[in-house]
Amino acid sequence: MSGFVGGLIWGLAAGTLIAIAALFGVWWERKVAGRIQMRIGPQTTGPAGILQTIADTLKLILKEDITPDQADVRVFRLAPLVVFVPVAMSFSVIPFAAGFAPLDTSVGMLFFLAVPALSVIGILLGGWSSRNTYATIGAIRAAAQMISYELPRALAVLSLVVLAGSIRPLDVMAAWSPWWIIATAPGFIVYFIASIAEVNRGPFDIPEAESELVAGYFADYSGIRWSIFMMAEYGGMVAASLFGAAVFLGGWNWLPGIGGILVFVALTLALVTAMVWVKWTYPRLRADQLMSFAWKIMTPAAIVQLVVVAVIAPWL
Amino acid sequence: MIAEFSASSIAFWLLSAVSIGSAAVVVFTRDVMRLAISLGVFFLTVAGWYLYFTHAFLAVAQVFLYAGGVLVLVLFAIMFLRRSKAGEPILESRHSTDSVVIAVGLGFLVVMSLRDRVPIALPQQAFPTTTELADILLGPMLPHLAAVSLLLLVACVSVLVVFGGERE
Amino acid sequence: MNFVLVASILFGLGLYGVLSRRDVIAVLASVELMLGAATVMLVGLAGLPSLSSQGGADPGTIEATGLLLLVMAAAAAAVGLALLVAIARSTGRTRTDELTDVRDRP
Amino acid sequence: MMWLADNAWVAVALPALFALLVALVGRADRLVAPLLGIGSAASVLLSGIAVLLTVAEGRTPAAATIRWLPSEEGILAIGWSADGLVGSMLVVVGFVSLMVMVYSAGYMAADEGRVRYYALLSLFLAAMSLVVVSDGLLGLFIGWELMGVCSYLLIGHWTIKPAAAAAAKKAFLVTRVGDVGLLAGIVLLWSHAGALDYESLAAVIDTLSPDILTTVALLLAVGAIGKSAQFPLHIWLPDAMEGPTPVSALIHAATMVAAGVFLIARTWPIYELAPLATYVLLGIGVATALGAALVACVQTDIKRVLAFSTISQLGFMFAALGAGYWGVAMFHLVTHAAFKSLLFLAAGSVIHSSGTQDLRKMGGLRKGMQFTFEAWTFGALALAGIFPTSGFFSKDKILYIVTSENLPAGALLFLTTAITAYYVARVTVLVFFGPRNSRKKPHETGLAMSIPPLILAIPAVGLGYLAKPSIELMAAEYVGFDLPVALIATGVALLGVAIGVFLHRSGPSADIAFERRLGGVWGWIQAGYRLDSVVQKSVSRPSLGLARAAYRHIDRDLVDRAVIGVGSTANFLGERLRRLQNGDTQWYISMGFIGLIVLYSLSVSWDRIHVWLTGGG
Repeated sequence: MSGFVGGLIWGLAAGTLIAIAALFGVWWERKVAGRIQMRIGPQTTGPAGILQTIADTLKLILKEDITPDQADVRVFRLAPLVVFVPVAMSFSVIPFAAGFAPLDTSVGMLFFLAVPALSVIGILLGGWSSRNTYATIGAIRAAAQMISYELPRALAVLSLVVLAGSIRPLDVMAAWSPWWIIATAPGFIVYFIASIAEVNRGPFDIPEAESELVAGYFADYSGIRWSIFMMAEYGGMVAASLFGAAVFLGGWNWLPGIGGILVFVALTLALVTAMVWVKWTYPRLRADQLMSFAWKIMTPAAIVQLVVVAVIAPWL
Repeated sequence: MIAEFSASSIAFWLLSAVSIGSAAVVVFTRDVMRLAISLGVFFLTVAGWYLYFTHAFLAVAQVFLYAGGVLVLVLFAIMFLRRSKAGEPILESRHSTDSVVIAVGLGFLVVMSLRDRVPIALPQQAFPTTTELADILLGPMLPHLAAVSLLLLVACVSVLVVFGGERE
Repeated sequence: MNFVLVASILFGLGLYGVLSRRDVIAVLASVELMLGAATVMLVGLAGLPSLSSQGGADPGTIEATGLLLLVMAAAAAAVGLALLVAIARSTGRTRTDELTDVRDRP
Repeated sequence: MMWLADNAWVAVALPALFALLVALVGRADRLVAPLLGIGSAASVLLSGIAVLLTVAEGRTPAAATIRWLPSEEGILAIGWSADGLVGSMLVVVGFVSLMVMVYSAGYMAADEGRVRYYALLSLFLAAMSLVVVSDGLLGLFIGWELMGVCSYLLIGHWTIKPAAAAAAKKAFLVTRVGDVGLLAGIVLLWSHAGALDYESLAAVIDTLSPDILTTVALLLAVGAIGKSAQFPLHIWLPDAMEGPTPVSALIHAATMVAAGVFLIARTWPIYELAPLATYVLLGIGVATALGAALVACVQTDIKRVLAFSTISQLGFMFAALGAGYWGVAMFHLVTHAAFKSLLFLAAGSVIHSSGTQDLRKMGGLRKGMQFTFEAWTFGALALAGIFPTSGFFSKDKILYIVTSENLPAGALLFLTTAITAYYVARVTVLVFFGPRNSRKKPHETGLAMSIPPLILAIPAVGLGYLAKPSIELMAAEYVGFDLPVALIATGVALLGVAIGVFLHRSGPSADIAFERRLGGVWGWIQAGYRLDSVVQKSVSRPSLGLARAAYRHIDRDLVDRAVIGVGSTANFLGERLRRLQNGDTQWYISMGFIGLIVLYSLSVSWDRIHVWLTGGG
């Protein structure tokens, strides 16, 4: 019991850490996006513009906290937290290093899948309480999308569970072998795409498409509350990358000691970069394309992956 | 009864307070959003109860299914039903004494029927591993699992059927 | 006091909500309360040594049973919500005192 | 021929087949139905002749039994057997029916229900043959009932006549009373003897107690009395004259009504051991003979005269049975069948010709109906018992045996003989002599209708000389010729004829004079001693009253009220309970949970409640 409370504290601590990670993520995205668009990106604030995000954050904190006149005030204020806290909590089960996860629970893999799902509620609450048609539609779209992509994502992760014979992330890491990369390659791709959809990033960002819905469910948010939404998005991106890099790609298993940690960070960074790359390269999907992609391609693929893994598991 | 002051008892009192509180809000609130949020809190406390009974897997499943699934559906339903009603989201109740009597009576019956059976303290239980769980679900309880799976499938199909009328 | 009382209170609250709420959504939410309370009661009681000579049911079995219960209840809730939305869409009524179609028309 | 004798069942099967054929193809041509009817009659006749010839050769025709219904008490079997008695009966039935069929070809030529008529006649023949050739009481009873049905249907042949319908119903119901007795006797016999065929019965009959035998004999006699129209169950026969006259000739004069006599003759071993039953038979026979003869004297309807005459003559037969000589009874049956069917057929011609059945409207028919008159005369002489016709011989034997058995009874029968001669003379004079009372010119009614009576006149006159061989053929005790009895009987009969001719020489005026002088007694006798109304008062009305009371008090007050009460109670409760169904789901749930709480509380505290209820016991 106390372990669980401790894990919660650890998770929240990790949450504060991911604020920093998010700061880095935003900067990194700007730089990568700039490169993709054949420009330099932020460069004036600090060396290579590294302080740009901090400046932005300061600006956002200092901006007026606008609450729409019609809004359901309490729900409106609660919503960003409901989105952010689960994302922060999901960090707590990630195996950061050999034998160490902030919250070492026997159901960690499921925890990582289940807890971020709570964000949907926050998104719905936020979109609804804004009393704004765009926001509401965005919220509903986001919820539908997230629920739909949760399924292939969970199935993809389950193939790892099947291979390791445990839901404890550290057990999975211990059982990990390089062959898994080949065996679970399709599952990893499914996981990667679904993770992008989970955090509503392009090309799956139709819920918050500026050109259609202004900004979707957080159209009416501003200042610090808006930045919490953004933090949740970047946090989710980083968390998914960390988790994927760890359990799918082996993380620190490649090298012992500190070297392994470095490999883990490098893999995570690569995944984050890949996400940024995808976002700035591919056009946005329509809502119906998005759904049919989830249900007609991703889910079957994940199921096939799961079956294949179940069959070949004894030899791995 | 004097409860031991321990982490376990703190968790118990906290869970009791939060779950009863959120349930009361669900039952008495006039605000539909508050109802939804309280329902979510209630679902989470149920997950907490499972943890309290050392069933972590159940707790995660509860979070996954209810907090992440059913609650979203409830919110969807609220949005569907309230779409036309632009005004204040107000829920009405017709609080009446007979409902109170029935509810209290039934609760009392439950408590009275169990009062001799339940010890005060919970025994420390072994922490079941997921392998064990899988063994049970795919072993002795396989028929149950199959039945529930079938039920789930039927539920899915019936939901699709019910919503199928939407297409014009 | 123990969890039996808490679960009973939760169940009673849910029942009261089912009986007194006028909005079908709220009624359904109250039903969820009852379901949750019942499952908590079940899982809690199953682990008690007094229920069997072997000192409580096997934790794995409890968890498996509870899981199946959860799934079933969730499926029921999904169907219920779908029905509710369909009824509301076809009749435009969402209040229990409006939905009296089971009565024969005089 | 021998094959026919050994397979007596053909006498049943062929008429039945012909009945079916008539029903199926009878409409094809006008001649089909009569020809098929004649065929069925001929088959019965041929069967009978074959049997008689075989018996005369001293051989017993083959019999067979078919196991029908095996039961715990034994096997109900049905089969056929043939002997002299059976053969004689078949010959009588076949011959008379042949004549009737031929006669019907003329009589029913224009009738719309011809096909039905012939089909039923053929079916009746099959039933009668079944009664005759059956080797036991079971088959006999089946045929017996079938005859009853055919009789019922044929009496009511003219369905549009209310009187015919009523008569048919009456015949059916009254004979049913007798049939119940017969069935009871059969069941009693079965339960004690364990067999129903005559052969087995004859073997075990000595082992039965006399009381049982007497009871059985009396019950069988009830059946015979009902079928043979003996007092007091005779009341249906006069009414049965509503049917077509050939039917009256065949069924209600010659064959079916004689079945009672045949039944007793067939089961004679039982009566030999039941003297009480024979006394009853004698008493009933004498009473019926005398009473019916008296009634016949005052009837104005020619067919009713003949009907009461038939009853009276059947009384003679029963008296013979009661005296213990069944062969004599059977012989009178044979002769009676000949002359009575003759009389009926002749009467049919008369009715056909004059268009009425009322004696007072006839008269002077001798001219123009010579053949019919001659045939009638032979029949009338036979009925009156004038030497040398067959009736003289058969009646003479009956008079002799009854007189020697019981003098008063014999005296009464002598009186009856006189009365018989009187009414025969009366009818003959009224119909054929005297002034013509109807405007219709009398005429002969065609070959088909005038030949059969003439043919029947041959046996009616000549059978008397075959008394000894025929009775011996039946293996019964022969009674010789007794000169004193014959002389007295002839004298008495001639006296009766003389009185009849003298009184009625000038037409129906004598009746009127009698009626005036005798007043109420005349009407009383004419109405058959008002037995109908007695029955009406003693049986029908109480039954109806009982039924009405049952309907009023049991059906309406008890059953109906209970049923309606259940309905209205349900209605009342439903009306109250309906209010519970207000469509409010939450209300329903509340009710359900209240029920749960109550039941649970009861179950928890049941022990305490039990203690409280039983006072701590």
